[in-house]
Amino acid sequence: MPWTKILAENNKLIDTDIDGDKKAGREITYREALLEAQDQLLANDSKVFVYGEGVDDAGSIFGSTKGLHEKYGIKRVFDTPLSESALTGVAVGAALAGMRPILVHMRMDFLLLTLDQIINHAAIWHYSFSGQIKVPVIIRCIVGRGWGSGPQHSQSLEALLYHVPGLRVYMPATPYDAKGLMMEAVKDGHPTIFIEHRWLYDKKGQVPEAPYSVEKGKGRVVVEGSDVTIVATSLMVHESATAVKKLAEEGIKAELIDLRTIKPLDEDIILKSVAKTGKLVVTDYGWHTGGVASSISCMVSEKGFSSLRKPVKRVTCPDIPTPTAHNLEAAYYPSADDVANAVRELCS
Amino acid sequence: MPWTKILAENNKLIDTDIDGDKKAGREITYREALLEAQDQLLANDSKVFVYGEGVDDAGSIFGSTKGLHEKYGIKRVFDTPLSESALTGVAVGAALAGMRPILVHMRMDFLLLTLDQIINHAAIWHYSFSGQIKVPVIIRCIVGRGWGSGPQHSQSLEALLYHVPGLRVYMPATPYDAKGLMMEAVKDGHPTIFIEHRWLYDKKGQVPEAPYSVEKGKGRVVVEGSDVTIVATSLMVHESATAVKKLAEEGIKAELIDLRTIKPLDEDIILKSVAKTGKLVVTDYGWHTGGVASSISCMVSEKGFSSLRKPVKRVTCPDIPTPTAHNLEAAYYPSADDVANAVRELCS
Amino acid sequence: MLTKENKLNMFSTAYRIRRLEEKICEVYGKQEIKTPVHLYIGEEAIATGVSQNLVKEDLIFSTHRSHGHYLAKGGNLKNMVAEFYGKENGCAGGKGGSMHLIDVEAGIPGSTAIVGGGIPIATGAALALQLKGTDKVAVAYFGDGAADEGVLQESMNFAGLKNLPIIFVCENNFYATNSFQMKRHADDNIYKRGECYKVPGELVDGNDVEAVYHTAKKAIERARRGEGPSLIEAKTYRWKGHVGPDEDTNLGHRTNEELEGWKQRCPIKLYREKLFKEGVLDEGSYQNLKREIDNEVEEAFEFAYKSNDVPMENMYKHLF
Amino acid sequence: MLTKENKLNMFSTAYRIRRLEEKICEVYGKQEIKTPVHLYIGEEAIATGVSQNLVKEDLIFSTHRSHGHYLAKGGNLKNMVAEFYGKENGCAGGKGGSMHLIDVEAGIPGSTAIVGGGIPIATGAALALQLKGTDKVAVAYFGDGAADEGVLQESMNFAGLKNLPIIFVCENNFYATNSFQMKRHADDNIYKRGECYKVPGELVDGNDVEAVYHTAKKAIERARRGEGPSLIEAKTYRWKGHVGPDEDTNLGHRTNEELEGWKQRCPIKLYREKLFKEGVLDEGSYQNLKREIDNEVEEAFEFAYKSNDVPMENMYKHLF
Ligand SMILES: Cc1ncc(C[n+]2csc(CCOP(=O)(O)OP(=O)(O)O)c2C)c(N)n1
Ligand SMILES: Cc1ncc(C[n+]2csc(CCOP(=O)(O)OP(=O)(O)O)c2C)c(N)n1
Ligand SMILES: [Mg+2]
Ligand SMILES: [Mg+2]
Repeated sequence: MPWTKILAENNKLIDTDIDGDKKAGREITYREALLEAQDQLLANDSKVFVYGEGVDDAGSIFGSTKGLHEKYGIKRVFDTPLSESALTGVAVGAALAGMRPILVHMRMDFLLLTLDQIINHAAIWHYSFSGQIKVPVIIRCIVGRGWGSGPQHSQSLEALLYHVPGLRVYMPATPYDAKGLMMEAVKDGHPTIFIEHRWLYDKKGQVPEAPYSVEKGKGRVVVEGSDVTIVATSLMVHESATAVKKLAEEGIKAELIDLRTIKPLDEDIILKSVAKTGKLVVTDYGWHTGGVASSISCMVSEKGFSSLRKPVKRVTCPDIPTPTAHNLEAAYYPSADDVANAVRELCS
Repeated sequence: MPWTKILAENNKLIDTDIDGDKKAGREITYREALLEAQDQLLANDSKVFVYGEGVDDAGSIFGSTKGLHEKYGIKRVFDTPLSESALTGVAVGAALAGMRPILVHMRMDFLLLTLDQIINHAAIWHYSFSGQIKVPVIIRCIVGRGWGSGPQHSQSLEALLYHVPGLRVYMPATPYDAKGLMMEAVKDGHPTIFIEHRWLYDKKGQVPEAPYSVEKGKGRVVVEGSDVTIVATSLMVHESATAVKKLAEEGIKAELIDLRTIKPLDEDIILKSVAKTGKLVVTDYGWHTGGVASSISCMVSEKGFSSLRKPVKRVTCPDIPTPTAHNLEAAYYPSADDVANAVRELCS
Repeated sequence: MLTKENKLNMFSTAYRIRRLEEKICEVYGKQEIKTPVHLYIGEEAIATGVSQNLVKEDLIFSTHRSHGHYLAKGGNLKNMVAEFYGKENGCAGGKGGSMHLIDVEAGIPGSTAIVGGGIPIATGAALALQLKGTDKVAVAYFGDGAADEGVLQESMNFAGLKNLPIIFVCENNFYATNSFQMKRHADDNIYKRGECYKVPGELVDGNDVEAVYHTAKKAIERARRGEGPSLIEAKTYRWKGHVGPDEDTNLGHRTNEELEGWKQRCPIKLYREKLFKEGVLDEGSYQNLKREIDNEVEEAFEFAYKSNDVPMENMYKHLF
Repeated sequence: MLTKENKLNMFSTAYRIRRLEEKICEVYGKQEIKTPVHLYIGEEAIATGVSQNLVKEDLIFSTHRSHGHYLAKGGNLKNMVAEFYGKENGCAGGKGGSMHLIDVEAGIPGSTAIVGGGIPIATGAALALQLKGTDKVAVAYFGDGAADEGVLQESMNFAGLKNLPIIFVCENNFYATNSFQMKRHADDNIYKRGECYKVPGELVDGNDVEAVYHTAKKAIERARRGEGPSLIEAKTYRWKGHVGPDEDTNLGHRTNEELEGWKQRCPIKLYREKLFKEGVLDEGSYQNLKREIDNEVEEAFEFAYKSNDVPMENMYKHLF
């Protein structure tokens, strides 16, 4: 929920020139890109429907579903009871019966009510029935931050899903990817956890109007460099971009990779970069222990052992629940400075 | 549930001489050790109660709660509805009101219905309220295996909990630790996920009769060695012990570490061993990607970078849901051979 | 009105389920079926009566105790038995086992062994059927144990709110594993639990094939007409223990008398007697029908037995 | 019978809550309270009437909208306001914010912002109170939105089964965020939803302090006597938007007329008029009481404002 109209701290974080890789002659926000993707999917495929708490109200999921219920009717775009667990099962069942549901949660934390349906059901169905049936479910969820969101409205729980076979996990950092990966998820037809970050919603970028999809499992070199590799997702791509700029002024050429999707993971792009740089910083928004960063670090240590000249560094949230006091909250999140410091240590 | 009376494949797996580190002059099974721990806790602390589906029936959680309801009455040892989510909240609430509940699940997979209460509530409470109140909840859960248990009755989901600050995660491999860690969990007073393996229940070992506790966060060198370090938990300690024996015949001296608890994790014991051996195999029962093994591998690559002479190897389940056909199931699980092969590759 | 053909069809269905389960009991001791089996013996009237009202395009969602639901809905018998044996041509390709049966063609998009897990899934299927503008329905089968899970109320509320074409069928056999219903329920009234969500409920004798048929008929026709969901509680009893081929009256949670009382009310026996009385069946036609089904079941087991093991390379197939 | 003192105490409580919320509205624009605030204005009668029946050792569990519950139960006003400001001596040490209030001494072991999350927790607390053999009770406050969550039925079934000393208090303000109740509920009958779990329900005017008091009294006394759980649905209305100090009738989901209608039924105004009529309060004593409470609230804000920020080293404290 929009805690307050006054929240604006995010603007400085996303004030980077990071953008999608296509020039489209048109700039829209991340929010608008999400909206356009769903709009086009609804228009082009009668099997698609969008539902979740608040998709049709004035807030309309921070604007990302605005007007859809008016355009496509309340049968295809509808508000729901607060019954996250059942509604996830509803997505699975509707998918098994041939539909392509998009279920939306305002906060990723609420997924914790639904992991039985996601992990015990959606994730296993295709495999356990030997590929006879698909579960084309998309679950959108938004990671919150700031203004005392606190321990239950700010968790970035991608590590829990990253571990589970049978799921896709997408984490777009740009408007271009927000639209293209949403399209990809529907095309792909397997259960996809689509993780957005609240603070990216105002980010502008080039987005083609016509439908397109962004291939899953393909990261992107956002900034080329030769001294060190930085691997990031979502908001951390922007923090890292800021870090890369600062580092450049100091003469350090960092290569920045936006993974775009973590499951599937583009191992090649990471390994190739590390083969060149010999040093790696992985950053994500989850907790330090057992997070996606540690898993990527492990993968590189296994497959890129001979390339690594220094131990991999991780830049993550610390291993504590999110505190609410403003000063603690500010210190809690990994920042551009933290990324830059990690790089500096590696390059010293 | 006991799928069949005929399940006995496990016996060969646990036929190792791995045991607790104390001689007690008395051998009991893992099952009996669990039972004795709960029995003594119930006897000595009126705040303790034990509940869960089937704690009072003939099966009595594979015998691990047998007779307790008769001894302590059905107010303190009771069967429950199949309402896992609410009953986890009940544990949290009872704990906040001064009790020390032990909640039991026959299968770890069912925890997925309860992660909102575990992660959004139990785990954050002490921290978010600045330490004013504790949540002394123990959640026992059993990892199943074999006889077509399948994708929903065999998952070893410790990685999901390992990632979450505010939780303890214990994984005893021996009767000695089963009893001692249960005692430790109640003494400690913080939310603890107590993971047992179904196939360990018949394992015998030395267990003192008097109450004792095993310190959390302290691993144990089960077999000393100098060529390579093997880090394991739960049933994989026994598979690894079998591997260590075979390897010894081939002249490879492997050091085997039983972590006992993964959260807190005994980093020192691992790093010290790796400093000596320079090579590490980490094995766990979870899926390959993003599991506890990858997190430990990452930790060692960070903190023991200069000791590591070869890339860390992981021996885990593959990244697929558990298949049920007997041949696939047999191939699915990491075995002593897999551990031995990983070691051989490292030592070649 | 039920035609003679309808009645014979239902009797065959019920008997086929029974025969399948008996055959499992016969061979299970050989330990070649390496998967847990949750037998339906004693409860056959329910799936039989419900499914007689269904067409292929209606969708059912079942549980760990799914053999009866599967067969009654027209699931393939041979592939089902092959699945028990973990064979390549098992209905789930050998990857699901007895608790995960599927026959997409027959309107069985898979079952789940998580208690209550199938309830919202069936609800979602009903939503799909409604969105597609069909007159088809979804059926959620579940036990009295599943009635403990809050997802039932969430699903009923959603179904009531959206007026979904779904029938919630609770098979109340009084036990969840070994736990008696009244150790888990504050009151004995499952069928009433949907009322406050506009899901009208009916209690029916789950051992009476035609009673179930008629109760289900009302609910299913209502749903087809777009008048929304219903809840049926069918009281019945499973003869065997929770899992496996043994009776378990020695374990203490239920008595032999209780079991024997229910055996007197064997749904197959009751229906056979009724059909004999009505002249729909006589000794000769009954024996013929039995022989045919017995053979069918034998063949299915032979088929399964002779089928190939799942190729090892399938292990890594079908994840996506 | 309510004594004059009781009545004055309730009026003070309700007014104190109102004054607190108004003060938050006054200062929130300064952006110094950096935490979401879910205001209770319009709903004060409920916590007031319920808590008048409670003693310190009774336990309450609250939600994101917890200010009123907290104050009515005797939570420390100063520490609460300090928590809003994220200060060291906030009731949660600055780590919880407005949605996570605690006062262990006052019988408030913490609140949760996960909708429905507090319901089973309160149920567990009731179990503890029962196991300890006390006559104390637990109260679960929750909204009409939380009534959508299946954990409510799971908790009510468990409470009914175990005859727990718990009162489920549903504050039905008709909206969950911006979503109207009847867009989420198949029927308008929250108070009836416990009946099938032996949790008798009562509907009460949530804007009438004494009506709530009497309804709660019955339920709480029942629970103290060991006669089990109750469910109370109190219909009421929040004047402000879901979160923050603004009214939101411009957003389209509710009308200004609706809001104005409820403002006419302001619980504080109604109670003041009643007490004037009864002679319990007159203009002079009313003004004195107001002045006292206004000062108390002012002091709390000053206290909070002057308190120290949370020391940075606390960040890593209190995990275990
Ligand atoms: C969520 C969940 N909890 C527990 C179990 C273990 N379990 C499997 S079947 C069963 C009993 C189910 O009883 P019921 O729903 O009445 O079905 P029945 O077996 O009687 O047909 C239990 C507890 C499970 N599979 N899933
Ligand atoms: C499980 C969960 N789902 C969604 C939310 C987001 N959310 C916070 S408050 C709220 C509305 C709750 O409505 P209600 O229970 O009626 O309480 P009210 O705000 O009206 O007092 C929602 C949807 C949440 N916090 N938790
Ligand atoms: Mg049952
Ligand atoms: Mg509300």
